[in-house]
Amino acid sequence: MIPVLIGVTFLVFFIISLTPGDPAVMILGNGATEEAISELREEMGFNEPVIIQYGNYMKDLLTGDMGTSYSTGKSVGSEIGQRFPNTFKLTLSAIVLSVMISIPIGVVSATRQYSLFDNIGMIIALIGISMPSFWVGLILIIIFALNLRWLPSGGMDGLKSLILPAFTLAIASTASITRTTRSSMLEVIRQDYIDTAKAKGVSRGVVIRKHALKNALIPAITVIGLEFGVLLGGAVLTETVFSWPGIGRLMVESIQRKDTPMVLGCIIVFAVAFSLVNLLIDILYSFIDPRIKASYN
Amino acid sequence: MKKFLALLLVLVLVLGTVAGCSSKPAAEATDNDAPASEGTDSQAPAEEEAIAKEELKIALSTDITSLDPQGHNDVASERVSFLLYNRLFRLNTDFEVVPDLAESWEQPSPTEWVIKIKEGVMFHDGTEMKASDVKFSLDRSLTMPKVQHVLAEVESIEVVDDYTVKITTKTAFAPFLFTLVHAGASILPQAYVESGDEFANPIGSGPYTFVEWVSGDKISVVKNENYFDADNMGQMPKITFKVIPEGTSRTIALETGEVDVVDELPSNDIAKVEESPDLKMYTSASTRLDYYGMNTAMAPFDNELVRQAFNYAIDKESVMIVAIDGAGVETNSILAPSMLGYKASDYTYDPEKAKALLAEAGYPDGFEMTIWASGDQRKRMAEVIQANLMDIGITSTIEMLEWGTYIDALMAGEGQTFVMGWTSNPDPDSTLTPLYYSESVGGMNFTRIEDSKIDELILAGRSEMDLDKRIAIYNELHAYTMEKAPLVPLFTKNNLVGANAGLSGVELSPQGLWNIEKISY
Amino acid sequence: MSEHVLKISDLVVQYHTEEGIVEAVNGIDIVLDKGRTLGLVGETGAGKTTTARAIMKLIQSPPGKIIRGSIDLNGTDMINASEKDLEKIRGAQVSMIFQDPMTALNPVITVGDQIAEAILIHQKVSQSKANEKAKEMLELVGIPGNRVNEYPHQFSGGMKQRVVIAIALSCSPHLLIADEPTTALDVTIQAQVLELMKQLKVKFEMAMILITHDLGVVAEVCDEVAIMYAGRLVEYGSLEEIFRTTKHPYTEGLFNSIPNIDNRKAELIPIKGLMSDPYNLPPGCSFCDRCNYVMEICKENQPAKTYFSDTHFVECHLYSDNVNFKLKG
Amino acid sequence: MSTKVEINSADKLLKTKKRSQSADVWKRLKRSKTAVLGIILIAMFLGMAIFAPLIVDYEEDALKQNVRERLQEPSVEHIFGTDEFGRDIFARVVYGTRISLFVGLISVSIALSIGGFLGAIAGYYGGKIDNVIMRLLDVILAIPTILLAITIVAALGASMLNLMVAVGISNIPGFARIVRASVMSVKDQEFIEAAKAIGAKDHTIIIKHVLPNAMAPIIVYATLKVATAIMATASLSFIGLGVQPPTPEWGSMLAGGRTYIRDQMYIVLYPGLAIVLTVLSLNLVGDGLRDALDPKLK
Repeated sequence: MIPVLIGVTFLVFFIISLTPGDPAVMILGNGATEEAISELREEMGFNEPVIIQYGNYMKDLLTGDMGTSYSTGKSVGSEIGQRFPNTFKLTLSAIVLSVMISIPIGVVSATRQYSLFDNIGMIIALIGISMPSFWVGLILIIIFALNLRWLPSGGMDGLKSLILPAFTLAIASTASITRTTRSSMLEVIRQDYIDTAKAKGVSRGVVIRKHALKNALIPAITVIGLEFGVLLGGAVLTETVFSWPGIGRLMVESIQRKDTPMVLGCIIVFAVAFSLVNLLIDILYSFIDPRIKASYN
Repeated sequence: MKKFLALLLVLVLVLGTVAGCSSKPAAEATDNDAPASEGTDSQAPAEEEAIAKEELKIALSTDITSLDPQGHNDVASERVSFLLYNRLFRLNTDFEVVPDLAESWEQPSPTEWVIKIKEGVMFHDGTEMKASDVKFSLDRSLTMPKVQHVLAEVESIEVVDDYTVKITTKTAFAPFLFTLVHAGASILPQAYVESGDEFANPIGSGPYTFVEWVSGDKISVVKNENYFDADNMGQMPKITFKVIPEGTSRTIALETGEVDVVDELPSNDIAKVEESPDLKMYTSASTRLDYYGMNTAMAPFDNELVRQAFNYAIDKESVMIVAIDGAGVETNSILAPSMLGYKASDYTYDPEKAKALLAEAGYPDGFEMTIWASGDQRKRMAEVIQANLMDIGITSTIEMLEWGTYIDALMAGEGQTFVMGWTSNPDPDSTLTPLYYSESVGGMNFTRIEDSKIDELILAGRSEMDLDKRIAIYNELHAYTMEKAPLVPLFTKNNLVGANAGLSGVELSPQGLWNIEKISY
Repeated sequence: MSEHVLKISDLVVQYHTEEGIVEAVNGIDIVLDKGRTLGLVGETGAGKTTTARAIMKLIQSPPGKIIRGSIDLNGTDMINASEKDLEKIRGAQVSMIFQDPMTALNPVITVGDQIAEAILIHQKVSQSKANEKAKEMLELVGIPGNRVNEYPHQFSGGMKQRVVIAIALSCSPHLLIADEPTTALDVTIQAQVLELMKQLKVKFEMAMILITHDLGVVAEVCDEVAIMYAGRLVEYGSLEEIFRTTKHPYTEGLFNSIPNIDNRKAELIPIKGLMSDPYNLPPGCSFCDRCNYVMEICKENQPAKTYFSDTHFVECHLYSDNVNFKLKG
Repeated sequence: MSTKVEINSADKLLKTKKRSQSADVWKRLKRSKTAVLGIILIAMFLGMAIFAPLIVDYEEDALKQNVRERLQEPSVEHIFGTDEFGRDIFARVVYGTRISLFVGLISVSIALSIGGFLGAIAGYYGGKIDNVIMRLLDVILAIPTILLAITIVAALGASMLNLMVAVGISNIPGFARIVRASVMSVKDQEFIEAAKAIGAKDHTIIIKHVLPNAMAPIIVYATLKVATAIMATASLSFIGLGVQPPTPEWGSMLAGGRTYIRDQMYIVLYPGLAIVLTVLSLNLVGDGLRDALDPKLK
C-alpha cells in the first residue's frame, strides 16, 4: 500500500504541475508587484524542475506538513483536518445506508427471482445507477427542502441536514450493490451445497441466512469497497450541491482558485482513505472466506 | 415488458412533474393562497419571535479567505472583518468619509495628515488602542501582499503621541481618506499580532467579537458589549455567516427561514423574494463595473476604430439580461453613475455603425478572435458577446480560464479580449488609476492603454483638492477615454440582498450589505 | 421383510424452460423395500437425477414441475407434504449424496458444523453433543476426528465425498439416494468409497438408490436394477434378471458398450447416435431411432410394460406379441 | 442445477451444429425484453445523433441566441422550451446526444486501447511484466475514477479533448484488468498451444487468437463503461470542467440551467432525462449482453 501511495502522490503532483499559470500570482493576489512575485517564486522554488519540487513536497509531507494554501495562506493540513471528518461523516452514512438497503433487497430479489418484487426492485436499481447524483440532488432539494419544507436545503447542522446529501450520495451505490448481491446470491443458491443443506432438512430461511448469504457476501463486499471510491468521487458533486463543508467541495473550490497545494492535499487524502477502505475490505474477506484466511497465514 | 415500460414512465414522470410542477404552486402560493403559505412559512419565525431572536443568520456565497483584515481582498471576508475591526475612517450612508476610530484630523500640508484617535477604545482583549497600534497596523498593511496596493500612496507614518499619528503621502492625494476606509487599513492590536496566534482567535475593536470559523461552513461572532461607539452598538446578540455556494439553495434557505439575510441573492430569484410576504428585497446600485476589455497592444485592437466598432456592436441589454436577469443599469462609462465625474458617452447598440467602422478600419469582412472569460456569469456574458460579434461578421471562440490563471495571463497581457469586472470605492481615482494609468500596465490595466494625456489628467485629478475643479478634470478625462475606447462598459449590477421581512436596519452600500451590526429583529 | 421404504407410481416431472418443455421424468414406477439397493442406470440426461430430486422434493422450480404421480416415503406422501414436514423428513428418513463432492460442501462452514447441523435439526441434542456425534461420524467414514474444525478446501476430493456421506448418514436415514457418488473421483478412491457405502448400508440397514451409468458398480452393490432412458424406465428387474436375461435393446446396448472383463478381446459396440432431443421426443418409443431392432410400430406409439416375472418388466414392442423374443446378444 | 445443465448441454450438442455462437447470443439477447428495450433506446439516440441536422438546424436553433425569447415554457415551437439565452432546448438536447455519445465512445476507446494493450501484455506474458504493469495500474486505481478525471482536466484545462483524455485515462485500469483476466483464461487453451506449436508470433497469437476469444467480457464491460463515461462527462461539465460553450453538452446544460431549476424546471429536466435514458439504455444492453454471453448468471 505504501508504494502505491507514493506512486499516487507523484502521479497527482505531476498532473497538477502541468497546470498553466503562475502560483506566485495566486498567492500574492491581483494587487501584488512584479518584484514581490518573482521574489516569492524564487523563495517557494517554483523555478525548480518538477521532480525537485516533488522531492521537497514529499519531505514536508513525511513530517506531516502538506504545505500552505495559496489562496488563504492557511495550513493545508489543518484545513483538510477540519473538513475531512465532514466528508467522512457523509460518505460513511451513505455507505451504511446503501448496505442496509441493498443487501436485504438483493437477497429477497434473488430468492424470489422474476417475482414482481424482483422486477420492480431491479428496474429501480437500474434507474438508480443511471441518474446523475447532482441532478437528483437538485430535484430532491426542490421537493423536500422547498416544497415540502421537511429538510434543510443544505449546510451542515444536525442530523436533518445529513439526510438529503447522504441519500443522494447513496442512490447509485445502493443500486449497484443491490444488483451484485442479487446476482451473486442467484449464483450461490444454484450451488450443490445449498441442495446438500436442503437435503439435510435445513429450513428455507436458515439455508438463505446461514448457507447462502455468507457466500454471496464475498463478491458483494468487493463491490462495497469499490463503491466507497465512487462515493468519495460523488462527494465532490454532492457536497457542492448541498453546500456540505467537506473536502470534496474544498477540492473543487481549490481547483477554481488554482490552489495547488490544497488540491494536491485533497486528492492525496482521498486516495489514502480509499486505499485504507480497500485494506479493510481485504481483512474483512479473511473473516468471511476461510480460503482467503488460509492464503493469509 | 409492459410492466417495465409502465414503471419506467411512471418513475420518469414522477421525478419530472413532482419537482417541475410543484415548484410553480410554491411560487404562486406566496401571492394567491397567501394565508396558506402564511400558515406554513411564518409559523417557525413566529414561534422564535416569542423567545426573541437571539441569532442573525446571513448566507454568504463563498467562504471567507482569512480573518486577518489585511490578509484578504474579497467581499465575503470584508463583511466579517468590518464587524471585528475598525478603521480610522468609515463611509456613512451618504457615502461621505466620517471618523471611526479617528477623533479629528487636519492637513498641515497637501501631503501631511495629522489624525487624532479616540481615547479609551478597547480591543476585545481589554487592552486600549494606542497610536502605536495605528502605526503598526498601517505599516503592516504596506507589507501584506493582498492589500499593499491600498495605501500605496503612503510615504510614512509616525506616532506623535499616544493618541496622534502623522501620515505623510508621496504626493498630494485628494482621495487619501477614502483609502483609509478599506478593510486593509483596519487597526489591529500590535501585541496580539506579534503574539503569533495567526488570527486563530482574532482580536479587534469592532462591535462584534470572534467565536468560531468552521471552514467552508460558518463563521460566528457575538456582540461586543463594551464597544466604544455607543451609537453604533451591535444589535443582535449573535451573528452567524453561513456559507451556501449554490444560489438557488441560498434563496431556499431564506424562504425556509434557515437564514435571515442573503447577501448576493441570485438575480433570477428577486421576484420570489418580492412576492413573499415574509421576505423583503433590498437593492442598491453598485460601484461595480462589468466591462468587455480589448488588449490595445494586440492587433487588431491596437486600432481605435475597431475598439469603437465594438462599443457599437455589443447589445448591452442582452448581456445584462442574461448575466444578471436585468438587475442592473446599462452603462456607457467606466464610472458608476453615483460617482464623481460620471458622464455618459454616446455609444449605442448599432451593429450597422459597427460594421461601417470595421470597414473603415480595414476589416470589411470581420476577422477571427478569442474572448476570454472566467466563472459562470462571465461565461454567459461572453456567450452573448460571441453572438453579437457574429452579427457583425466576426467569428470568435470563447476560452474559459480558471480565475487565477485568468488574472495572471491578463496581467501579462496575453488575452486578446476579455470579460472583466471592477469594484472600486466611490472615489473615481480608485477606478481610473488602476484601469487606465500607464504605470498600471502589468497590473490591473488589462487593456494596456498607455496614453500621456490620460496619465496627465489622472495625476491632475488626484492632486486637485477643489471638488468642482476635480469634477471638471474627470469629465474631460472621461470623455477622452471613452473616445479611446479601450473597453466596452457593459453594466453596473445592482447589489441584491434578500432578508426576512421581520428585520429592521438592513442597509446596502454600493458594495452591498453593510453596517450589519445595525440589523435587528 | 416386505415393507416398502419407497413407492413411486406414475411420476411425471417436466422442466418448463425458455427453449420449451422437457419431459425429464415420464411416468415411472419404483418400489423399494427396506435394506434393498436399487441401481438406477442410464446415460446423461435420462432423468435419473430428476427422479432422485423428485423423491427429496428438491426439484428446482421454476423451471421444474411435478405434473402427476405419487411418491410414498415410509408412508409420507412426499408430493403433498408441507415444507415443514419435508424439513423433518429430509436428512432424517431420506438423505442424498450429490454427484460432485467438490461443490457439495459449503466452503465457508467447517465440516464439523455441516455434519452437526443435520444432527441438531433432527435430534434433540445439545450443540456439544452434536459436535461429538459429528466427530464420530467423521471417524466412521475414515477421517481422523481432529479435523472437524477444518474447512472443505482443506480436504481432498475423496475425503470430501466421505464427509458428504457422513452428513447423509448422520441421522441414520431409512433411504439413501446416492447420485453418481463416485464418478467425480478417481478409480482407486471410487473403490474405497463404494466399499464404505456398502458397509454403512448394512450397518444402518437402510435402503439405497444408487444412480450411475456404470454397470460395473451396479453389479458390485445393487440388488435391483432400473434402466432409464429419456425419462422412462425401459427395463426393471433384479440384478441377475437384468444381467442374465437382458431384454431391452438399450440395456443390451449398455452392456455391449462396456469392456468385458471375462473376454478382453470382445470389441466394444457403442450405441449409435445420441439421445433424442428432449424438447421433442418422438411419439413412439423414444429409443426407436437408435434401436437395432426398430419396427414401424415403435415410431407410432409408446410400448406398454411386458412382465417376465413379478419383478422383471420391459417397455418394448419386441415383446408385446412375442414374450419369448430373443435379442441377438 | 445439474439436471438443467445436463439438458442444456445435451441440447447444445444438437443445436451448436445448426447455430453459430454469436447467433446463439443474439437469440438469447432478443429473448431479454429489457435488453431489447435498451437496444431500441440506443438505436433511437444514435439515430438522433447521426440525423441531428435533419431534425434541427444547429446554427439557427442550437446556437443562435434570442435573449428576448429566453426561459420560455415548453410550447409548440419550442417543445422543450428555451434556455437562458433563448436557445431551443430540444435542439440542444438533440445535438447533446452527439456530444455525449461521441465523448463516451472516444474516451472508452482510449481506455480500451491503452488498457487493453497493457492488459493483454500483462496477461499473456505474466510474471515480471505482469507485475510491473499491474502495480503501476494500482496507482491509478488508488484514486477514485471521477477524482482522477477532475484532476487531469483541472490541470490540462477544460476542453472536450482534455475531457475525453481524462475520462479515458482514469478508466484504463478497469479495462487492463478485464482484458488481462480474459487473456489469462484463454491463453493456456489447446488452440493457443497449437498456434504456438506452429511457431506463430506472439503478437499474432494475441491479436488473432487470444483477444477474439476473450472478447465477450470485454464487450460487456465496454458497453457499461460508455454509460459511466457519459455520466462522468456530465459530472465534470456540471462543475465547469467540461465541454466549452456554446457547444451543447447535457452536463453543462444542467450546470448552466441549475440557477433556473425552480421556475424553469424544464431547463434541467430534459437534459437530465436525456442522460438518464442514455445511460439506462446502455446499462440495459450491457446487462442483456452479459446474461446472453453467460446464461448461468441469470
